[in-house]
Amino acid sequence: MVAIAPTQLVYQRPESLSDTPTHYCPGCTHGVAHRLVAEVLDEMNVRESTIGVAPVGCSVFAYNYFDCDFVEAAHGRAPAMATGIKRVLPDRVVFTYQGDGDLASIGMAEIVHAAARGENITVVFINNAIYGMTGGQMAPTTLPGQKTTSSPGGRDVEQMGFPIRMSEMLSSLDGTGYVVRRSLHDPKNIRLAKKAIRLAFETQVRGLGFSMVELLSSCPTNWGLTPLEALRWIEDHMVPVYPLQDFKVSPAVAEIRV
Amino acid sequence: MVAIAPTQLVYQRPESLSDTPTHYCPGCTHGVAHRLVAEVLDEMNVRESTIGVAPVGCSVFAYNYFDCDFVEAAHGRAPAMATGIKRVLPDRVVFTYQGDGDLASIGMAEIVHAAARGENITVVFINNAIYGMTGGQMAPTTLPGQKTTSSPGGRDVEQMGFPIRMSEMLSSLDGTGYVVRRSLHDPKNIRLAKKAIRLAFETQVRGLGFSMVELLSSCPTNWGLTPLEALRWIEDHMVPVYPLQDFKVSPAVAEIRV
Amino acid sequence: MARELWKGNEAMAEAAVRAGVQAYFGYPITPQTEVLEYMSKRLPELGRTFLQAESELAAINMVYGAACTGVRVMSSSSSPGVSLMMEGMSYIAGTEIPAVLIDVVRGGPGLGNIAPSQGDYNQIVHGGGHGDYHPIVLAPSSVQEAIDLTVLAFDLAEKYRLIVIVLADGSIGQMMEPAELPPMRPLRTEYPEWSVRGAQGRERRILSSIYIDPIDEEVMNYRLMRQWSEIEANEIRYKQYFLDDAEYVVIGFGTAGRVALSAVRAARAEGIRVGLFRPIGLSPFPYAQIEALTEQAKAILVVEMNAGQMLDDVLRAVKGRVPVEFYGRMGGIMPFPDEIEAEMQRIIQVPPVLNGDPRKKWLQRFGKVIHAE
Amino acid sequence: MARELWKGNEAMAEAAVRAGVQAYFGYPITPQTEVLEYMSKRLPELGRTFLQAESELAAINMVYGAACTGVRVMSSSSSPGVSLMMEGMSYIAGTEIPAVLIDVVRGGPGLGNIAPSQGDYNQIVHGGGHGDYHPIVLAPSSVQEAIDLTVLAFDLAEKYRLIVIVLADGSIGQMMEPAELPPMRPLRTEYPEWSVRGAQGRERRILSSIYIDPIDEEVMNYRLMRQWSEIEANEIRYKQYFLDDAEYVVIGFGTAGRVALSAVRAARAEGIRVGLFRPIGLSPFPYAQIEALTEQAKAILVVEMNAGQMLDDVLRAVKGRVPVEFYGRMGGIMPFPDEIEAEMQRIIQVPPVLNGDPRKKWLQRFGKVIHAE
Amino acid sequence: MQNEIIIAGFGGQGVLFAGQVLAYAALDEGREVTWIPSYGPEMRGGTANCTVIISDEEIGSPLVRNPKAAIVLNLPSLEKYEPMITAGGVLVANSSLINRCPERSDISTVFLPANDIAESLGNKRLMNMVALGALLELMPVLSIQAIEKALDNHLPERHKRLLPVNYQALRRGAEFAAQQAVLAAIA
Amino acid sequence: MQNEIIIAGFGGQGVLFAGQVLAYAALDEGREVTWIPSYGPEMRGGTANCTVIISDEEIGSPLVRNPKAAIVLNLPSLEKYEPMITAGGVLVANSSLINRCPERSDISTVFLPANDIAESLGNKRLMNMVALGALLELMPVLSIQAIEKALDNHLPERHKRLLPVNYQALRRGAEFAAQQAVLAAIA
Amino acid sequence: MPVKGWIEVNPLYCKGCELCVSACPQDVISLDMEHLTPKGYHPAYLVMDGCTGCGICALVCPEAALTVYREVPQRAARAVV
Amino acid sequence: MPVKGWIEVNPLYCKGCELCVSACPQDVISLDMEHLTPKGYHPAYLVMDGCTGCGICALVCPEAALTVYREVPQRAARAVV
Ligand SMILES: Cc1ncc(C[n+]2csc(CCOP(=O)(O)OP(=O)(O)O)c2C)c(N)n1
Ligand SMILES: Cc1ncc(C[n+]2csc(CCOP(=O)(O)OP(=O)(O)O)c2C)c(N)n1
Ligand code: SF4
Ligand code: SF4
Ligand code: SF4
Ligand code: SF4
Repeated sequence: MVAIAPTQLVYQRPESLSDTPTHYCPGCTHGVAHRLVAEVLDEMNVRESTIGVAPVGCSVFAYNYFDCDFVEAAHGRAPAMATGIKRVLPDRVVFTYQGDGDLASIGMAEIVHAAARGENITVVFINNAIYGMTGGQMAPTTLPGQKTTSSPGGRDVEQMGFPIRMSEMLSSLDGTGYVVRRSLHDPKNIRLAKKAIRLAFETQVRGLGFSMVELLSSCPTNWGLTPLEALRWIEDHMVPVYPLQDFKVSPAVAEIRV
Repeated sequence: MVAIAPTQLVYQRPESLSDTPTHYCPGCTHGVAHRLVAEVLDEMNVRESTIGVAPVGCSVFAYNYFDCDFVEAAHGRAPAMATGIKRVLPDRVVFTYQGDGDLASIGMAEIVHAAARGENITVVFINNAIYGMTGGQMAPTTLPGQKTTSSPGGRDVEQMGFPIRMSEMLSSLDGTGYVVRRSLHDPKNIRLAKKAIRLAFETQVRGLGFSMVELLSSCPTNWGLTPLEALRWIEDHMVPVYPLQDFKVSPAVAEIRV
Repeated sequence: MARELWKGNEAMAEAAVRAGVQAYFGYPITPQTEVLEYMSKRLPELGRTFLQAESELAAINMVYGAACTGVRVMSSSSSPGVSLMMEGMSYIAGTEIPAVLIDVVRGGPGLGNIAPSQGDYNQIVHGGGHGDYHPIVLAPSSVQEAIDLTVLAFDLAEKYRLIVIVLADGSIGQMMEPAELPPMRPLRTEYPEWSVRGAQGRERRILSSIYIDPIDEEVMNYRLMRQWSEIEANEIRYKQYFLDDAEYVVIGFGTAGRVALSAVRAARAEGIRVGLFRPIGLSPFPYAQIEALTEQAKAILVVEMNAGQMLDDVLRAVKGRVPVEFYGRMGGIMPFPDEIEAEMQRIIQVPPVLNGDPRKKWLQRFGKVIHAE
Repeated sequence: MARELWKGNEAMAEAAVRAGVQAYFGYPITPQTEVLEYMSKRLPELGRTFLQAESELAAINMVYGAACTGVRVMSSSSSPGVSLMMEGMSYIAGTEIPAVLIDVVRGGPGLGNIAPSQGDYNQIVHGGGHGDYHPIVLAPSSVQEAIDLTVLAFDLAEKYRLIVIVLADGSIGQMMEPAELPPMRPLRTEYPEWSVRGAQGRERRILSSIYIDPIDEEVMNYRLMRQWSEIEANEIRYKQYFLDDAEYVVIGFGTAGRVALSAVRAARAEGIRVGLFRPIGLSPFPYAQIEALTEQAKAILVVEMNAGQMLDDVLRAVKGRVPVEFYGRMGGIMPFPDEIEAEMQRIIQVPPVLNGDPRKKWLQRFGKVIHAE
Repeated sequence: MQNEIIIAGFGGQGVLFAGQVLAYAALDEGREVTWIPSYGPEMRGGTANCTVIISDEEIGSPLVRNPKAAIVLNLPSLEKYEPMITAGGVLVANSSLINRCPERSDISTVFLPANDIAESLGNKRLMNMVALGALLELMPVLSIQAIEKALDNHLPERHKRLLPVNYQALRRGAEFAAQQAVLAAIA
Repeated sequence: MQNEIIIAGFGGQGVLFAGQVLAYAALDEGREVTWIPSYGPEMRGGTANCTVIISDEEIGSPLVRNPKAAIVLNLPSLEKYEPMITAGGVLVANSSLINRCPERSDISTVFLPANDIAESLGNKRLMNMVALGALLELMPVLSIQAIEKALDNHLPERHKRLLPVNYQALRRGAEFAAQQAVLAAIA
Repeated sequence: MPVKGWIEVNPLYCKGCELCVSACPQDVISLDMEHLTPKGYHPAYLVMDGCTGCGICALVCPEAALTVYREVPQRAARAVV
Repeated sequence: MPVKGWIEVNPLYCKGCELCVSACPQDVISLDMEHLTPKGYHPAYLVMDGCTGCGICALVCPEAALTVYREVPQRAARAVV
């Protein structure tokens, strides 16, 4: 008889993902963000006590892809809805998953106040510099000069305003415990993004205040690029405008070891 | 016949104030803020080209007290309304006058986006740490521990959130040209406040972007203090939490000489 | 419990507490603010959730979130604030979860003023956000009724998984009257099978108002409409005064209804055979009951604190069978009983005709009343 | 100008441009986004104002501000976005200034879906924010009509100083049809005597919706109501098809109306004497015209892409004189002509009775149509 | 049998509280009662008023155009409400702040220096109780005792020590009204 | 006289554009026409379709349950629309992506390898024009020339250079359909 | 010898808040308990000589109720004339 | 001698976006032009030997379509067993 070399499982689809295939365009890094969140829920073993809040945006169907309880918020109001849930169920893990139109445009008041209140929720903020679901209009995060279907001549900052750096802005609020920006454009950054997501959820379970991870993400479809080109575009054009940094790590959070 | 010593007019009521007496409580520094704005409109000789936007709050009737064109906005939406006006009349001077509930609570999205867009408007922001008109409920700017009719036990920051420092937060946005905080609690600070208001309007007429002057102001009625005590309270309790500083003076604005 | 003197707003707040409200989210606005202020003191005492939201828009979405967990939750506001809740209300309806809202109506449109009004009837009863759904709407005319209907609101909201709105007005909110509160109900410890509280040892649950395939949306809409037919059958509420032998019928809800009661009493004292029909439930609306009144009534007088919003629903019920006349005060003015009595006298002296639009006729007369011309 | 193939949304946008719209403020939402996208390209070319607002809430308040300066200004959105505009609309009404809004309705309630629907009828025609006021509402059924009504909307808004809403649906917005655009009108150079543009050598002007004293608010409300009576007299719009000898009448607006037209033609081809009444103005509503139809009609069939919202207004007009039946599709589904024709056949075979609620009867039948039970 | 009383004056003169005391007393006596205030910002500086209706049956309108009685603590209130009172009704006017006499002869009137009497009791905030006492003398819808009981039951703890002087105020008002009535009779 | 055509396939197969070309041609010919697409996110990845109605009088419903003709470029579309076509109608199916034959015998059918023909022309995106050509052969609601004129008038400038090959595609489709018809006749 | 100044208080606006009273460096302003303004407040007034016309009262007045004058010292006067 | 590894691609999820293809350090993944997934995409697959089971493909895969295995070197193996 022949000796069979024992094998080891290096990676498999996380349990916290349901087995529904996503509707995202091929190569869209929304999927990577989903996967990382699911891996963290697995590692922290909180899937059964987690409630997710989906936004209105391409990730509107996020609730189909995670294997935990989920609600679907009105456009921009996810932080308010999450607040309502967390206030009556303080021992549950509550997170919102929001795009840049949802969080930084129509939902500005709700995210700022959730942060200022130090709501003990975690926000996964997908910054893809565009409105994906509605077909590529300008977002508050659209880069200067970037052409979109509602800034056909390119974003003229004098007329259409300047990109809003949400992480920088929110980190000025006392209620925030952990606010950082990461990117999903290559393996190294994906690893860092996952660490950050883990820390954000740890911040919440320890009751250390509002936590948010802003993720630079791709929209190949509306950027008119291939998935690979889109990753390059993040690196070449978005990272310079949206530096990958820790903007707020409260002392208590800094002590967390995972 | 006797020689009469010639006399000199040291101060008189500014022309840009109408002759309607205000409805403000005795000693409320809303009135001082009104007066300073009116003096600046006089000095810059822009009364006839100025359009004011009144908020919903104790200053809801501001339009009665200024002798210039005025509109009355929905609660918190003054910056949006001002944007609508300024965009079609770019050569007019457009300012909003807003309280802390109006600007920092319900109107958060509109003020942040007006600032991010670099809307060429001037915002006079009255921070009195409370909702005056509705009878003294908690504002986003209410101090930690401060008792209000909706935080009867004092503001518990863990439950009700932390004071929001609007000037600090907005100054992180690229669209802002001039963002400072001043106070109305004594002659020296009133003089500094007026200088700031002047500079804010100068910023606008030069098209240098969004300008805002945050003014620490009294609410003797809802603080339950005499007008004089209320001024002390600003100095002793508000100034430490809301430092009187320049948070954003764009290079171009820094060069303005008046 | 003994009768005590209660201010309407505080009475409704305490009634909600007794009914087991677990969380309140709201924003100050006159003439409703006492509800929020009362809750800010009372709920923390009881270890329940009070939060002053950054706006009505946030408040209704916080209510939406909390309601998804299966607890009893509410907000309260007044006209402009309620307008900001329309999207959220539509989402709650589309998600088929229970919630309670108190609207203490003030004069409008726009910022208007803070005086008592019934100008939100259309927005609350007929409008109320986009899409096909109906909220249940209850209109108290006294502090006691405000208490009873607030408690009922929570029960109905839960029974039918929809929004129930208590439509009061500034005078109900600000008035003090003797009233009795129900005993304190225990908070629920078991939660509905749809509630989202974490998938502990069970399949995950999703609460959403999306039905991206119109086929599914239509089935959902159909479900809502079937349920609404059931509600129309079971949840009609009204009160009748002196109607047995009435030849003339006054119809008014809430404060307008109780003011009309004084007028009807005065007219009865003069031997006029007039009665009062006061709808308590505005949605569903007592169409059948009003239609039935057309068999005894020579004429119907509708009285409202608006420009005739419920009037249209009364006209639908009356089907042109008897003359309908209208008398309203607008913009925050409460009618005095003598105004309504005068209208009755007028109707008796000059019997009204069937044709013509009651609102237009009223406007003709009304110009003089307010010296607008 | 020659006929060209236009997509409804872009046609309405260009029509607004031709009508002299000076500024557009809006926010993306399917199925309306092409209006915004078109404006983002077109208006800057012309040196006019386009701004993508941070939300519909901001957009309507930007419109409010711009409207105060006396220029022609508009926004556009779809159901959930329109719900967020309710407070702003009430303020605009309370300030008595002109503004135009296009609502390209989608399936609801809540997030629902993006398919064509008429589910906003109640919110737009009857609801529409707090307080006593009415917007003028125009409902196109083709791209050409969408163009014509958009232009008309600006003229009416200005004439009466109120909000005019063009109530379209997803299919009107997305469909392409040949249509002709009006010539470009010059932008206005003179501004109304109420407009706020700086008190240059004149008394200051104030635009506000506050009337803190109910007496004043009532006078203002009265003014609005008097004006509305005038509008009810002057601004009734509808189109009639094959009605001269019709024994059966179908009533439907917008897309439902044009689908009904196909059904009516088919029925006529089979010799059935049926006609179509298509309201174009939904507010004010053609009550008198519909009441008049009861003299010739054996029965009326109301067809909508909702659960029977206009139906209630038809019932008010019909006053129970002839049987009314209802057929609706909900949640974003467009009926096919054959469904409506089948309903007509049914009505002819089994003449409907007067009593009973048409909506309930429909629900009974409809359950089978969608296999919901 | 229904009695309507309007109490009006400057904000801060305690008109709302005086009305509430009446309402509490009526409640304790098992009567039907409504109390409805003017509310909102116009109270700031401006005038305040409340309407109290006491009845034996369910009360309809909480407002009436023509009340049976009115307590007016300042001039604007006198001018607004004197003409409204039903014939045979009662008017209590505060001569301390009103520099002209009431005019109507078809109602019984007390014109008393409420502030001065209150100050003589060492606390001018008691003027509302003085006026209330005077009203009840002319319109015994409730007994002074009932009002005292109401005060006892409903005055916030921190003010309980003021009970005796509140009683005094009521009685002084009543006495003054009684005397004036006598004088009126003699004259 | 009204003709309804449904064109359906994967997003990206150019079904919406093919419909628009038909509509433009109808417009240029002075006919009444409506073009209505399926719209929204479901287009992402999923299938797209549009309905074109060409008529001589004002068009009522822009949608019909039973169209006179259908062009189906993938299997799901075949399954959805084949049963819908009115008897005597026309079906054009893309055999390049559909691995089963159409079943109905009461309609005239063309089963043509649109992708392959297009690729043979050097550009597989032309498959929609190939199919359109085939349709018009069996249902001459508009002439090929009219379509060519429409392409000429409405193809965006940057694509004008592709006009000739588009014409070719139309004709190749038409020819294929003609042959198949002949074969069918013989068989 | 200090400049001589004086103030006028407009009773239409003054609400007797006393902010000018406490702000006045010369301590020469106080409320007039003898009179009531149309709005029912005791207005501020100059109780005694000593006003230098520094204008600080006007600076703190929330109602813009104050007008401040100053006698021009002779030298300056010429300049003025 | 490098560790030996391999991947499984779940055709239910793979959308042929090629991100794994370009991320693979060993360059051993490519799209399978012979097959279509149920959703109509060409799925990724292992074209040749050389996969070390590093898992980078799985790290970049937006669809979590990949499972990665590795043969345990004998020493380690004992540890595992
Ligand atoms: C009130 C409201 N306004 C607008 C919309 C339309 N809408 C849906 S998603 C979206 C923006 C999505 O962009 P983003 O948040 O950046 O997410 P992405 O799609 O890019 O992931 C908009 C405007 C809506 N559904 N509701
Ligand atoms: C939509 C809406 N919500 C609430 C209100 C009630 N309201 C009026 S003013 C106000 C707050 C005023 O406080 P602030 O802005 O701080 O101004 P202040 O009165 O203190 O000067 C509120 C909540 C309203 N008018 N409209
Ligand atoms: S549109 Fe953009 S953001 Fe949306 S799924 Fe496609 S690639 Fe992702
Ligand atoms: S309530 Fe406060 S803020 Fe308002 S006027 Fe009075 S003192 Fe000023
Ligand atoms: S500061 Fe002005 S308002 Fe106050 S007392 Fe002096 S003058 Fe009067
Ligand atoms: S990255 Fe994932 S989805 Fe993309 S090709 Fe590789 S396995 Fe398929």
